Amino acid sequence: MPEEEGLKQKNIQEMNEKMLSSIRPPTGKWVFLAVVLGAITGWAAYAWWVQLSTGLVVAGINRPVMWGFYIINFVFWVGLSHSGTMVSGILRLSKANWRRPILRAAEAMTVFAISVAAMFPLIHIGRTWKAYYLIPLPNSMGLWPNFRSPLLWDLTAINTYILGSSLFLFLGMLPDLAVVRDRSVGIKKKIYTVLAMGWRGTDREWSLYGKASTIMAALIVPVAVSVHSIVSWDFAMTLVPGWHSTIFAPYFVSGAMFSGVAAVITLMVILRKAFHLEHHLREEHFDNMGKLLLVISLVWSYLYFAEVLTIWYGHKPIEWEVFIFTADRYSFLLGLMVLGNAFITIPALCFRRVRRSVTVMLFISILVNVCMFTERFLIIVPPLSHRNVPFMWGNYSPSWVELSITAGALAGFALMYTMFAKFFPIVSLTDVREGLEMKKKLKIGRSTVNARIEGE
Amino acid sequence: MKHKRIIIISALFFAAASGLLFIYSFEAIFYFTVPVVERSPEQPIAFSHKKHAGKYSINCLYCHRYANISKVAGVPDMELCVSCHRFIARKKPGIKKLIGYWERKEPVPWIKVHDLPDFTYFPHNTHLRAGVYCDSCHGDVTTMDRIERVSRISMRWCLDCHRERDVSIDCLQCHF
Amino acid sequence: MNRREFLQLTGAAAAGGALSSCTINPEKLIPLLVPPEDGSIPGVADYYASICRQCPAGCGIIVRVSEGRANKIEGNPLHPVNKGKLCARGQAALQALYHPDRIRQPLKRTGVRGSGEFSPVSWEEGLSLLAEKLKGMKTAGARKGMIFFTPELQGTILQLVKAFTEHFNGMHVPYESLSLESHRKASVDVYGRYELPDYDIGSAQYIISFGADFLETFVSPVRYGDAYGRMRRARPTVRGLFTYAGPRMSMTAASADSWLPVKTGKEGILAAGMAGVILDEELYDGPALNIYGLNVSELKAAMADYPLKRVAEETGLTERDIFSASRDFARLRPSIAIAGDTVAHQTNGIDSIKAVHLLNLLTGNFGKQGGVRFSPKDLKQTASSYSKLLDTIDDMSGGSVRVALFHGVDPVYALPKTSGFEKALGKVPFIASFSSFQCDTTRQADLILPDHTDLESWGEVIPSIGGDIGVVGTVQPVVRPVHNTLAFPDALLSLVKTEGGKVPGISAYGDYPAVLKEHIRQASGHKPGADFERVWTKTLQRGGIFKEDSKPVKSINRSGKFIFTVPRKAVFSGDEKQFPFHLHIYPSAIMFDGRSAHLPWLQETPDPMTTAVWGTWLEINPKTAGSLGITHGDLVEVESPAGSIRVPVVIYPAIRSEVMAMPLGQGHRNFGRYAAGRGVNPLDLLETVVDKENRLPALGATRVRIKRISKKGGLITAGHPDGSYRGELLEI
Amino acid sequence: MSKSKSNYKWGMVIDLDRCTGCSACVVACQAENNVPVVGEERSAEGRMLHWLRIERYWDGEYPHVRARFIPVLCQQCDNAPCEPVCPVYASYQTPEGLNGQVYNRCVGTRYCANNCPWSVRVFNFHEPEWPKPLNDQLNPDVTVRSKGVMEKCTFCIQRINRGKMKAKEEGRLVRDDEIQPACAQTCPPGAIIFGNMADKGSFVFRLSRSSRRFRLLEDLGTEPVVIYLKGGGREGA
Repeated sequence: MPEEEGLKQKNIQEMNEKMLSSIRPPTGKWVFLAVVLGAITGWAAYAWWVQLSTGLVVAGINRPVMWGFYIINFVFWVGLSHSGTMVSGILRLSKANWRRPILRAAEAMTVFAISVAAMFPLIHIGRTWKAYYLIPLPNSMGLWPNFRSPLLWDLTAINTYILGSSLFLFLGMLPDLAVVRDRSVGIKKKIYTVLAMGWRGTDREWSLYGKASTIMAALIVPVAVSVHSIVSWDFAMTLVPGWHSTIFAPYFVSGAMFSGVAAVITLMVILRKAFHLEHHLREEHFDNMGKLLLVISLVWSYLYFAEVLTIWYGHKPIEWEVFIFTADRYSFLLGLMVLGNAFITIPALCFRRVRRSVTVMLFISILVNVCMFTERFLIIVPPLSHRNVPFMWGNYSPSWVELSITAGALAGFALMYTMFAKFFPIVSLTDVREGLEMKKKLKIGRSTVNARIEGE
Repeated sequence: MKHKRIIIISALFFAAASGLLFIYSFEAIFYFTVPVVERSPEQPIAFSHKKHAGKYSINCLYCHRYANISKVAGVPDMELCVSCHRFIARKKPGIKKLIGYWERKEPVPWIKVHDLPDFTYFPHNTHLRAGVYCDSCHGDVTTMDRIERVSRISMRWCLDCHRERDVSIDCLQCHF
Repeated sequence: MNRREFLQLTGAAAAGGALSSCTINPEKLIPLLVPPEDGSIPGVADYYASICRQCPAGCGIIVRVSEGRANKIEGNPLHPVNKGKLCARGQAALQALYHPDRIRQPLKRTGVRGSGEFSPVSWEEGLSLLAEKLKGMKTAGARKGMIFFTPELQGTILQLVKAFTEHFNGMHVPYESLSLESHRKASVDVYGRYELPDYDIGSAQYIISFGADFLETFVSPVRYGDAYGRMRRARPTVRGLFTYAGPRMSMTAASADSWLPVKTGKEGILAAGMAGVILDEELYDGPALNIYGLNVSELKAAMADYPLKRVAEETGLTERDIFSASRDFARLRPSIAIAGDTVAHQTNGIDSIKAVHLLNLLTGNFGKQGGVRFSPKDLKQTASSYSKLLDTIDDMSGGSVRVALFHGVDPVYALPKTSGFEKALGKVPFIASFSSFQCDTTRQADLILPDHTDLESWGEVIPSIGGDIGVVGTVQPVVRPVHNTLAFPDALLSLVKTEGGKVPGISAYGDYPAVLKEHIRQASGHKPGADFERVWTKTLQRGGIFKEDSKPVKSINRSGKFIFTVPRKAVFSGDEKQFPFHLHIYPSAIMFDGRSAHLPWLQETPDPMTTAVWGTWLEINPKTAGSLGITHGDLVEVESPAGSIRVPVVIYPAIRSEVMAMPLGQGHRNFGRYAAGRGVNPLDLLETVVDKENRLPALGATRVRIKRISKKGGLITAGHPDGSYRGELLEI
Repeated sequence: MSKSKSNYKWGMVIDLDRCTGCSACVVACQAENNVPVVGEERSAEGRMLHWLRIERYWDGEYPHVRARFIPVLCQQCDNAPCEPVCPVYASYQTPEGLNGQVYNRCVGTRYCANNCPWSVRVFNFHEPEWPKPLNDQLNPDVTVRSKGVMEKCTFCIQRINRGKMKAKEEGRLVRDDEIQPACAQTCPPGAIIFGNMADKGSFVFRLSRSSRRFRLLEDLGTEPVVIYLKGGGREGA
């Protein structure tokens, strides 16, 4: 028995070592990656500065297309932020054990994606330096913001989501931070000591931790749903033909989950490769995620079909005009979206072999997010281009500033992620080990049973 | 039990701190970019309202002659100053300076104390007619040697007065 | 003229507050030195009446002035021509005053001609330089040593210019690029009157316009616009009807109830055909014809070769359309037939205009309410003559002209390239311009003596129509001169004075404002004195002398008989086989003939029909465009026998398939930052004279062919090209 | 923002039978309201700032083609879609029935512009420019808008305020025809009529009862106060 115990200790040590491999001192490669990403982000910051100093004239927006790439990006990143909620929240609640290795990565993604998303309204508005007008603060003007505006709901929802998801991430990381604290020295130790908040790993702490995690998971899911519903209401509450639709809230939520889950799959592939987690992220994990993606893809396709069907059947002249315009001017993008989100993804994911192939899953997951970006473009730009007054119809194409900032958002996100992975345990030690413990066989009488009866 | 409390308190503290930081970063930008005009700047000529309006009881409208007929109160023209000071107190250094300006045909570059943003329409005549007299906003200038801003000219300050007197607080009344 | 000289800015009310006023530094309060002499109050706007000089219509304006700056031009409600209304061009005149590229002081050429290299000189130097050049003129004794180009002038300025040219032994050449010469000539033949007929559109019940764009550019658009509104809706029971005949649907035509797309150059035949129908159907006003000295049988005989069928064939219209238009015209009286620029600018223009006027005579609409009217007395004005202008060009290239002076005209721009004006000008040893802007002609000048703009100067304007003799509009300066410029008449007076000469009847009064005042005194019939001073102030306040009680002319006093003939065939430059399309050049509704192209407001005002801004375009019928493989916005090359230009295409559904239209107004090589190098000038495609017999300008007598060049024409339209066909989505 | 019932309810009638499309109103508006000129490049990008535009629609095919003009400006809806969406109350309903736009409050979300079915709201994509001395022309009664701010037709609020102030001084209500926005003042054929809809005797009110009346995009239910009168056609009485 002592031998076994020793072996176990050694295994755990090894495992900890492996799991925390990401926070070893930075290598040249890592520095190079960070510099490249930083440069792109810096370029985007310069582009933003150009926009701030000369005005939105440097962006492609015009009359009538007053919203463009910034709002597309905003919706896209809010959508991506559903990854963490989906994996940790929903899967935790549904007790899917295979979630464990990717949990932390997904939660971090949520925080960073929503932070990136929150930047876009600031970039988007004409007078960024007056953005504080939106915040309900007592001020020298004696004025409050307008609570009837969906944008204010948006502001509230996004802030709640940022706060909630950060807490969620932090809470889940506590035990791991304690592990890191115990393993580090010097100034680092001090910082991790503060961050770990005196976690000692007593039974009581674990029990509270478990309860808190479940409560947070249960709380974050409705917040996530509300966030994306509210984002959709930014559009649906208007009179713009093609936006004014009751289906928008569920449609956006499904779209957000769709891109969120796809992003998690992409992330799984990257993490698996980067941190050699082949042992923990196995084919069955991809299989499961594939099934999830399939279901959401079906839901999304159904909602899109319902939306288009209504427009076609109702045939209200201006709404039909918007659809025809979309299909005509943006036929390539529309085709791409429908193929990528439905006609390729759905049949492909029906096959077990596809779901279990890491390469194909990577391809599909990236395709889905490209198509979801396209979808947001098609939702926002064509209806604005062809609004009620035909004389004022117009066109939109992004400028270098908008493209730079879009690229910068992606790079900035990746940079934040890279930094995070360097300083925090990117694989949740706690959850993985909990999962391992649960998998152990216990001898009860003559029979051997699982430590905990749960589906994987 | 203790740890639980610590966790909760710390979490709340972090949340509150980050939220406030977010909010006050904007407020800070606002604070540092608003026009900062000195409340009582030194003028090119040490003109004393205390002497003119106080000691000699010259009516405000004698110099600020447009206040009751125009949106601007009007700075007195140089001729008006000189018309008296050609004879009065000629020896004083301030008056010498004034005469100097006059002889060079140069206007005195007074420094504005009460400065409203350009997007605010404030008609002096309407306020005078409604019985809001000079001292309501400019304070008791008869006691001021150097003119000083006594009221905080902010929108809420305007609104408070408008509400009190039950006049329109429609935005387009002043901003258009 | 020191009325507002003391007006200085009050810092307390700087014009146009900026929204982003993040000034850390305290603002200054700059007091006035002395109070404004005219009693104007800072912060309270003053209004000054004056006259718009953007086109010859002569509308009355009121200029709002705050703190010594003019900031809005409005119509003068007292002025009988425009009754308080004003068009886009008139309002934009304000930008000429404050234009950033105005000539700010006298300039002397330093580089080669046309290089635009000038150096500033003082007024004394500038004037003495010109005086020196003019000195020789008088002694030389040779005629036409000096030529003075101006627009059509009136009143005291005309007197002054005439006296000036006579004094220096020169010749005065008035020139309007949209010449009304043909109209005047036809008017003399038909009515025996040299001035332009005025149409009482407001009281008419039926109007037919033959290419007269009276709502946009023709003669007095604001007056007619006001009348049009009354014609449609001011009467409780009658809604006046309006038909337009012309190859292109102009903005005016768009307001018509029906449009007759008559072939180019056949408008006169249409009018004659309508007259024929009226004669055949006996719908004419017999007694009136007797008074006018017309004989029905003679008229019928003149129409013998033109039965309705032939008229329909030639004009490209259906017999039914012509018939119903004729019947409506004769029955819905009072009715008016108006001939416009499209008709006048054909080689058979005069004939066609006469044919149109015949319609007015047939229905007895002369001198009536709701008909054709004339002012009671001839106006003192010189009209331009194209033929005289062409002779001048010959003189110039012949080398006999030694000094050329320009004021208010830009013939280098406004004459066809083939006229050789620019080349001839090159042979003139000394060129001086009084222009406020570096227009294409002024760019060639050796000396520029910039005039005040209209809002800074004194003057008088007798409106081109609606001008019952009582109407004399007074132009007064509404602001102090913005730059170091000198009033043109004062410059002339001082030149004469330098010579030691005297202008009869003018020099006695000193400067020009005094001359004007004296002239107004005479026109008002007052004796000098305090009484007149009051009248003078009142006249300035009202913007002129308006006597509306004068009665219109009722009788025709032509010397000979009006012999009607069906208009002859129009002649075109270019062979029909080689050049299959007609080029239809029209004055732009926004830019007019190009004199307003330097004003940014107008450049950015969408053309009403095409919604195009900041450029020129070519209008093509969709079917023609389809057959040529041309789409909206394509760049095409338009080629005529005289030259070729490249221009973007606008698909225009309301134009005959064999006609292509282009607006005047753009294509200035200079003329300030907003106009220079923008668009093309369609005049480059024209021959100077198409028909050797009548030597009249003919904007519409050129044939062209076109070739597609590329997709990128650089066309900018305010309206979406597809959207503007989708009115049904709006349910208007 | 007070709920008190006002004596004024500003309204406009545009008679399409009189409108000739001459664009005098377009320039009048630009001159009165300090609307900047954006230049060729910006115009090509669709960033013109006209508060009032003349829309021209082609109808039919040659030779039976018609061109219809319709001046479109802010419809000052009673139930305006631009108002509730503004997060900072820069766009709001005044007691006199105008859709106010407070420039100094606007942060430039451009939400109102998206939600305006008439696309009459314009956005300052860049700082307006008036090369000197063109800036001397600016109307001192109207704020110059900086970059990043929405703007739109105000029915010439500066004239309305001036007129009301004058009437108040004289202790009466504003007379019919006393206040005229720049477009109505200049319109040569008199197609634009402005006035007080709350005064049942006003010209604008009587005209608005015409059988030819219609409102642009009326089916959206936003209750515009700009009322058009149908025009054209021999039959169109």
